[in-house]
Amino acid sequence: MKIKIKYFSWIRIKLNKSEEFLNIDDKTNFEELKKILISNNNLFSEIFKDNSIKIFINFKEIENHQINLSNGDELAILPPVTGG
Amino acid sequence: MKIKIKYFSWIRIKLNKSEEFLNIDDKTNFEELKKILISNNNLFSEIFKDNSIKIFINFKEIENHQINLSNGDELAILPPVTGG
Amino acid sequence: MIKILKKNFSIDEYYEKIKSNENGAISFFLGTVRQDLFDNETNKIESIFLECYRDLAIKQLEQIRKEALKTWKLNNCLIIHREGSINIGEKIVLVMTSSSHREDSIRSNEFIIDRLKVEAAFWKFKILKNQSKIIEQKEKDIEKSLKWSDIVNEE
Amino acid sequence: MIKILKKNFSIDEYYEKIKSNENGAISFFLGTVRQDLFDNETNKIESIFLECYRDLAIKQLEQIRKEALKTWKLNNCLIIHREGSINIGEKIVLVMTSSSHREDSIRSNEFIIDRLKVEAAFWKFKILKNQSKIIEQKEKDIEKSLKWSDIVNEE
Repeated sequence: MKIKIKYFSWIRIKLNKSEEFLNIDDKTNFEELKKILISNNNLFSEIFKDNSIKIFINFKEIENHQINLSNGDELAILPPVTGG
Repeated sequence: MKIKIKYFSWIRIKLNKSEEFLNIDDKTNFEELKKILISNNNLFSEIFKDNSIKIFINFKEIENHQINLSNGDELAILPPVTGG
Repeated sequence: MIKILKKNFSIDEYYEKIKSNENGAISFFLGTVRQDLFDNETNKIESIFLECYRDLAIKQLEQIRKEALKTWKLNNCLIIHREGSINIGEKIVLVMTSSSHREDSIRSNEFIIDRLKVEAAFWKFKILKNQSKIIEQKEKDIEKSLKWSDIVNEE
Repeated sequence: MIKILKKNFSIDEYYEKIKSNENGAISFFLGTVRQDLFDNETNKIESIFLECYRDLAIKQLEQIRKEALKTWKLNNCLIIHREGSINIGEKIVLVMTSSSHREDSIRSNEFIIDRLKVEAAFWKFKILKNQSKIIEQKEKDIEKSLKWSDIVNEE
């Protein structure tokens, strides 16, 4: 299945991309996706240790990283926001 | 000496005038002026008993009614305000 | 800047007067004429009339403005108030406060409108077909104004 | 109404959208780009850049708006937020809340800007000569947002 991941702020800058599409196995959960991302780029180990960073799947913040992903999901990795 | 008195809100309506000029003796104080006003119109006895009404002389609120008046003074009798 | 106006006005026009590269936060409070009832459950007011002791009101608004500038870190502060006949929906009062950080603009703005309501020499009347009716001062407005006494640098 | 705009805008234009005979009080909070320092005591920023996760930000602003409407008696509520490149002095965000009585418009307005600052998917950068620098989230802003938790009807 195919998922989309969006990157913002310093993560976007350090990865030098604002989004990417990944082909992953069906029934991959988010915990497993984290391992794939870390193996691709070690920056992700830093990102996933940072408590200030929030994970959104389909515009909803997730707390439980065991959540199963689905084809077409839009993930987003969000550093602390500074709007207004 | 000559003083000016300005009336507002319900006082203006009941007196049917927004201001008047009075010729009074030199060295008249405000307490004495109150007696003159009451003798002219009994509405003033009601006004001067009403704690919500404020007296201003030359744009400053007065607390001490023994204050001496001077020629050209502008007095104002103000019911509770409702701006904004 | 303090202004007492007979005519309706635009917000942008007065915003231009406090616009500055030092501003990060600008708070506005706008009071308008609500379609209120005149005397019972059926008759609606047509307009309001604002009586004003102009020379005193200007001094009082200047005093409130001065206290705001002494208490909070403000770049500027404007108070615009109407007088005379005002139609339903029109602006009565506009308070603008500008600062670097929002805490100052927000707090000072609320202080100014709370004080102005019970301290500045304006009197409101409801109008319906040449009849006029005094709008009474509210106890709640007096309480709101008093709660600032411990916070504000009064003279 | 929620809007995310690329261009500067007028206050009067959006005030017209919430104007109503039911309004007695309208509160506005306007955030603008302050002439800040880039990296030391001499270099001043030229502009800011606002990155935005648009689809999420709209949902988040709608959620904040919904909570405000549930907690206070409001006639309307508008949130306008810029994205992209914004020059010094230009508007970043405008929050408008309208109600019959000022308590509701003032409180809800402060709630919205406090929440928006730490909850909506926007990221600010200072810009100077093709260099950009992230503006960090402030601890104080998190505290301000948290203080509303006991007051607001969250979902």
